[in-house]
Amino acid sequence: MLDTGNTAWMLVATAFVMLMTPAGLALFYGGMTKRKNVLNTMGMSFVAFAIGTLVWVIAGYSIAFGEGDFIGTGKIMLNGITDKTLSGSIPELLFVAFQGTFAAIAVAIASGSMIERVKFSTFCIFSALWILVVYAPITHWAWGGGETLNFGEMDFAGGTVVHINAGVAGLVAALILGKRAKADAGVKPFSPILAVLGAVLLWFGWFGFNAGSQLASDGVASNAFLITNVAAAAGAIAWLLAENIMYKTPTLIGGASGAVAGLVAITPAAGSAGVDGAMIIGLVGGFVGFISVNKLKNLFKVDDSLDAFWVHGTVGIWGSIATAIFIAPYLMADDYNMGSQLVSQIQAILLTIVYSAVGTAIVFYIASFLGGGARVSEDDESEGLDESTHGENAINL
Amino acid sequence: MLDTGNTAWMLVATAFVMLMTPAGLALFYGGMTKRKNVLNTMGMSFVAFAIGTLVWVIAGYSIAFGEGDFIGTGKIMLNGITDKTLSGSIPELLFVAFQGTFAAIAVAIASGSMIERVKFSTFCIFSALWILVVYAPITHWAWGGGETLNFGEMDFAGGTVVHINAGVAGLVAALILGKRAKADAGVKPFSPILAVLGAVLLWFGWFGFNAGSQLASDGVASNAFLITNVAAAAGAIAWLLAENIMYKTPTLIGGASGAVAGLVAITPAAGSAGVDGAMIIGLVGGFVGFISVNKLKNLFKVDDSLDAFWVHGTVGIWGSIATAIFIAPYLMADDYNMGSQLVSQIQAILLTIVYSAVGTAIVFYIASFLGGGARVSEDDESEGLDESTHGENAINL
Amino acid sequence: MLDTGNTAWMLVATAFVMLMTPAGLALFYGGMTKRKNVLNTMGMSFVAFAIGTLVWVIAGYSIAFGEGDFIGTGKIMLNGITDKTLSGSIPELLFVAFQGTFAAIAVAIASGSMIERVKFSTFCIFSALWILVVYAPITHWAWGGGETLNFGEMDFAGGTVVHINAGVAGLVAALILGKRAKADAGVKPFSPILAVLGAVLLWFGWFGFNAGSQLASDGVASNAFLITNVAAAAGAIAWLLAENIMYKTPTLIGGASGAVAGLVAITPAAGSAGVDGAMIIGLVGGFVGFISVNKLKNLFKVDDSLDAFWVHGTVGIWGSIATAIFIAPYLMADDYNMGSQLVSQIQAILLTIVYSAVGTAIVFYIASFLGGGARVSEDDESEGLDESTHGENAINL
Amino acid sequence: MKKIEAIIKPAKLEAIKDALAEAGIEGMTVSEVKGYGKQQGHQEVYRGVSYQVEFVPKVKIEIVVSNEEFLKQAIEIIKDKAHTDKVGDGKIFVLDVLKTIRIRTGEEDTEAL
Amino acid sequence: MKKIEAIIKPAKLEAIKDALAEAGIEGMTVSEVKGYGKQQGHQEVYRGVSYQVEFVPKVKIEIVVSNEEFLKQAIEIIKDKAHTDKVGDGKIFVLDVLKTIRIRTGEEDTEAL
Amino acid sequence: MKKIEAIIKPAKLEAIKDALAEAGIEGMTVSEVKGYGKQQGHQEVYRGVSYQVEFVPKVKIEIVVSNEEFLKQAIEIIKDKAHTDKVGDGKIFVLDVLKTIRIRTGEEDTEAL
Ligand SMILES: Nc1ncnc2c1ncn2[C@@H]1O[C@H](COP(=O)(O)OP(=O)(O)O)[C@@H](O)[C@H]1O
Ligand SMILES: Nc1ncnc2c1ncn2[C@@H]1O[C@H](COP(=O)(O)OP(=O)(O)O)[C@@H](O)[C@H]1O
Ligand SMILES: Nc1ncnc2c1ncn2[C@@H]1O[C@H](COP(=O)(O)OP(=O)(O)O)[C@@H](O)[C@H]1O
Repeated sequence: MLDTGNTAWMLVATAFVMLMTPAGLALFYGGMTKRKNVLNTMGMSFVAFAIGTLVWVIAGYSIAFGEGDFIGTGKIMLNGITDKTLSGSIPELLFVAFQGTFAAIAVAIASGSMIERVKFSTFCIFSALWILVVYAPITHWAWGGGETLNFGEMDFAGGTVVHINAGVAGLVAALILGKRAKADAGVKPFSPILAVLGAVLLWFGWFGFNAGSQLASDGVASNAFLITNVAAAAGAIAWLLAENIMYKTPTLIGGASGAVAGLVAITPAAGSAGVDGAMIIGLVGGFVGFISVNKLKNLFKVDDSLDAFWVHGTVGIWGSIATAIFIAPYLMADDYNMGSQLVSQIQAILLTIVYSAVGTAIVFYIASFLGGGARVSEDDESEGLDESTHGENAINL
Repeated sequence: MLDTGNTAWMLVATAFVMLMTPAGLALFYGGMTKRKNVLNTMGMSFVAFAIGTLVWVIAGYSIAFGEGDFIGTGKIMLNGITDKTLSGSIPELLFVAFQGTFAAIAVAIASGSMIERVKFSTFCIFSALWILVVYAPITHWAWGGGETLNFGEMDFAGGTVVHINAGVAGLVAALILGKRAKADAGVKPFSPILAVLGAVLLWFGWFGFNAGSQLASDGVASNAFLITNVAAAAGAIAWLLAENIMYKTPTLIGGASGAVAGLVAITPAAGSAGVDGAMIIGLVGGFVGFISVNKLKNLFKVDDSLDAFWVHGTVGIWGSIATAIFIAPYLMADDYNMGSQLVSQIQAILLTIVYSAVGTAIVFYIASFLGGGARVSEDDESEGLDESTHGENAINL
Repeated sequence: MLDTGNTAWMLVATAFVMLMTPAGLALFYGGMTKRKNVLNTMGMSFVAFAIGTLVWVIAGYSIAFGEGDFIGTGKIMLNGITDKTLSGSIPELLFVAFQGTFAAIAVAIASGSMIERVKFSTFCIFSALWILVVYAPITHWAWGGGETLNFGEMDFAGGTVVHINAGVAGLVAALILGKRAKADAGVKPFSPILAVLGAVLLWFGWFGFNAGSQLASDGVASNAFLITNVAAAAGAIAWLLAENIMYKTPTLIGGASGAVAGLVAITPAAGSAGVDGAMIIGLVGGFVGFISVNKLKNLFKVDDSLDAFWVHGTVGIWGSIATAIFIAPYLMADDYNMGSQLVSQIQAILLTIVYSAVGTAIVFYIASFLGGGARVSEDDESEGLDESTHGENAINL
Repeated sequence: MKKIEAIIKPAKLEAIKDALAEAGIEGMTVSEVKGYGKQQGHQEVYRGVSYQVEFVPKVKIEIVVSNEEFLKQAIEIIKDKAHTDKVGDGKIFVLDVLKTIRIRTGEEDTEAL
Repeated sequence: MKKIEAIIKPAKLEAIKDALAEAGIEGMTVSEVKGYGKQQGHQEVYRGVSYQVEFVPKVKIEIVVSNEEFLKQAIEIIKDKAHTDKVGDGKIFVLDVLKTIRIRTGEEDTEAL
Repeated sequence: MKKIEAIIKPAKLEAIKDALAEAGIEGMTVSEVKGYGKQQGHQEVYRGVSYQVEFVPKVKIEIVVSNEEFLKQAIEIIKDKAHTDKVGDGKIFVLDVLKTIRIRTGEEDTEAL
């Protein structure tokens, strides 16, 4: 039976998650980009949301949540769903909308690895294909009724499905794309103001992401809400402390990145951890993110421009493993076995990494072909994509 | 009986719609203005919300939702309403707040036609009068119990009441005001960043606007939520594609404008269309907006600075007509007759256009008289209204 | 019994209040700061929220809402609370999260008095200590079960607990810190755009703050929502009018400050005033704020940089007194006695002022000692804290 | 060759540019500067504290001309168009230029202008 | 001593700076300017209204050199690196400098450079 | 008439302006520039990538004076106030000015200053 309270919460949670992509991520990424590429970077998040929304209702939802083992079918264009169809205690149409915002943000996260050089048209095509070919199947296995490829992993709100998946996709795309012309020259980020505001909107929206994944306004959702907040705070503090120790300058972009890292880390555990677990998950999450971005990254030669992999990927892996370790007593199943759960988590992580890597590569090549190339011309890159692709200027003083 | 779930949703929906005016519209308009008029433009949305809020509880609500055929009466200063009075399953005080945000955004939309020249004091007076004289009566006829001037039109969330009405008001005010000194010289918009952020906040708030208009958290609200999102996405894509074809540069301001156009188009249909209808309504909506702004507008000599009419007016008309055409089977009345419904829609559109045009003209002349003129001096206009009216500067580097 | 509607509303209300600190206040304060200190100012609100969140769940909540007369105990690390524990009709974990956002914003408000010179590390330590030593006890007396120091005052959403408290704390800290090097030279605020956006996000979040304090989605919450909106609007109009009369330039920062003043004023009265009372409380609140900032302040020699005391303190006092005077008939107890209530209000105000002043002074000295000094060096102050503390630049053009 | 450096009120730039272009002087370089001079800036009040804004936004126009004829013409046009009779109208300075090169073609001096 | 004022396309700044540094010319001052000239700006369309953007973003480089040798070298480098053959490449102006002082040390003229 | 062009550290502007005003030199034009020189900028780390910021923010002051007396005084003041003894204090250049006109009145040369 429809519950108006649960439905009220899910209407809002969906709106919150929506805000994360064309506002939260757009500003977070846009603020960290070079001035001449701010709009293009924001535009990718914006258009990822628009395209994702359409692709999702057309076919993505059917693949992810239709009937079937390896792939779902039967709900193309939401076939058969009316305003009276329920998913648990909320309308299925609302569940469709909620899940659609997850698909959109996943591809938008990956855009962070490709900025300042990828062709806008190619990225648009990539977004549509990636959701259908990579995101929807992985979702189907984790949440949508797939059996063979479901390993019993705990992934409450998308640590594996969204974050590891998107991080890997970004890395692979960046690898295929190649480096930016002056990748090693460093960047003055356009404006930490925008980056912080974006991160805060992500934090805000993440309440919908994590507590919304309970699909009800109850005690578990409240627990998820609280520990999401705690982990974000812990992640921010950890990153700031690490910066302070290593560089003597705690930065705002660092604090913002740390909060995002804490949020990524807690995502799979949002339905099971307690406040003490969340604190550890968040602190370590912030620290893993910091080390990934400041040290690990430099061991590789991939120009993952805004570190989609080095935040969402590595921290996502930490979060997924930590989920099996830090469980609140009051949320732990009586027959819980940490050892076997850890195996499940690792199986799901590996499946996601492999499938996402292969799928993304294929999809990216197809998109490049259809979009007339992967990269903009050297001249356009040096002029900046705001002017060369959009004919616009971030700010006209 | 009060339903806590519905009330929870409506509290939030009201807050969402509130955000649309002093944040969403303020940034959307402010970002598209010349640098020297950014604050004045934002200030008009801000003050429209403040004044609208006060005027609404003092007398607007009584005119719109009081008893009476042509005009409502009896609820001046919310006379007789207590915390226990209900409107359906939610407190009437909440319904008052919700509807008040609609009045405020309507006049703020119209401000977009007048920017860069209208006197701030005159606009303030105009806002108050317009809500009482133009907005409240039209609302009364459509939603408030007026009988003679209600044609049985379908206007779920204000396609006619808010958007066509505001678009026409803007056009008429612009006509009376006259052109800006350098209207044809083109403008460098201050910052597409702000315009996009504003549009995204509008999109976000529109979930409250459209799904909130159901006044309950149920299946119809969920349907409204989903199709609002779909139409916005479709509008954005349509505008970007049109720009790409016509100018080779898909712009961020274009994407933002397209989303707004899609949202305007779906507004009256949010309670009745399905996801396929929403896609068509949104796509065509984006396209109608694009053509209006890029072609139709130039056939007229009115300096509708930010195209309030060319987005809210023309697209609003499309949306209102489309509402009668695209109805989800599961939401269609058994005895639905498209022909007669189309006639109702057109009657309501015409009534709104005529009443709004005449009422706005009268009110605008009165406001100009009381405010000491319609326009700022030529010098002030050329110096910019931020400095000359407010003594402030959008950004001090 | 858990009510899903109430829980839905409180999940959202908590998210709303969260947004107020690292987004609303960060932008409001950041936009009014000198360009070279924007990020540091924003950073203080950001980090206050992160630290506040952690400190709250570790010990703050226990002190504020544990058992005990002068101080609460027994809930360190939320000891004993599970997802099934309720606070009225909502999960206690949600109540913890909701109240935690109040603690964080209180110390963030006080940061406004210290900007452009306080050491970042010192402020971080101060935040943690202040919440434990000053904020949590005051909360315990007002809301948490303290008896001896509860005078029966009406403080629905924190007029005394949050605003007077934070205002006094800011003033005392500013006094100890001393003036900025060029305090009298005036400042060009970095960007009124940010200040307005911040104020609007505060306004938006304040719906959660005030209507959320009912802990239910009912008629009283709806009343609180509506009158919060009315008082904010009235405060904005009052400040703009006063500016217009005194300086001939109604500014956006004035409008924004007026809205905040209106919101501060209505906070303690949100559960009891009617729409007419709210209008008076808001108008006078805006006017008191204006006079405090533009006249009273100059009688003192304390460099309260962003007027935390002159808005939250003085207007908070007005609001607290007004709460006893303007009560809606439908919310007034049958045996209500205004005289004795006024005495209660004044007792609570005085207790808060004295305790906050003394506690803040002690805590600030300790924090300065631990943080290695209260102020940054003169050179760092003149270079700007963005560069000297964070190595970042607000905007790289 | 001579170089004109004119400090003017920002609002006058467009009129000057148009008038110069009409007179056949079609090259110039413009930058935003802040001026300090007899025009004493203005008093501002911000949050109850009043203070003096001493630097006034100005625009600097640089024009290199090849002969006295153009020099005189350009000066006349600037004097005419930038003039408002109010303090702060600005100044015109004339400097000597030893050499001019057009990067695109390598042309020098008069041909380069 | 001579002063070079070169107006160039912004994208060329880095290449010029690197080449000059290599040649031992290690001091310069750079500012953002807007240029008006043969390069006619471009047509833009904004919300259906098309208009001419007449001022083009340019960068101005100022270099003071102590002798003819450096002057020639610097000019050659700028000509070489700023060159794209498209209209709007910019101009080089040379002016005379009477005196140079290094503030830090009080050194004058050649030693100050 | 001579023109002083001084490149200084931004933080020193106010002290210089005040001291000049005291000495009766009340006209100047100021602009924001970026300097490249012995002061090698600084190393920055951003998201784990370290890089060299080579251009340092500076302020350029332009002052035209009518006689040697003022010239000397102005130079002394700038040297005195802009001095920190650390690399990057900046430079003072002196150029010749052929003519000065006050736009408001049409006055020329010495009277125009
Ligand atoms: N001696 C000077 N050297 C350089 N620039 C000057 C000088 N005197 C004035 N200026 C510039 O000219 C502008 C106008 O000068 P000002 O004295 O205010 O008015 P007016 O030119 O009408 O007497 C100043 O803002 C400044 O930019
Ligand atoms: N006479 C001039 N005085 C000062 N600056 C000039 C002059 N002519 C051109 N410039 C500058 O040089 C730039 C390039 O000149 P332009 O005529 O567009 O192209 P080109 O140098 O290729 O002929 C202009 O944008 C302007 O900044
Ligand atoms: N040859 C030059 N031509 C023009 N500007 C110069 C020159 N040399 C230095 N400058 C300017 O002077 C500033 C300071 O010079 P720098 O060499 O860094 O330190 P210092 O003057 O203490 O030796 C530079 O940032 C630059 O703006």
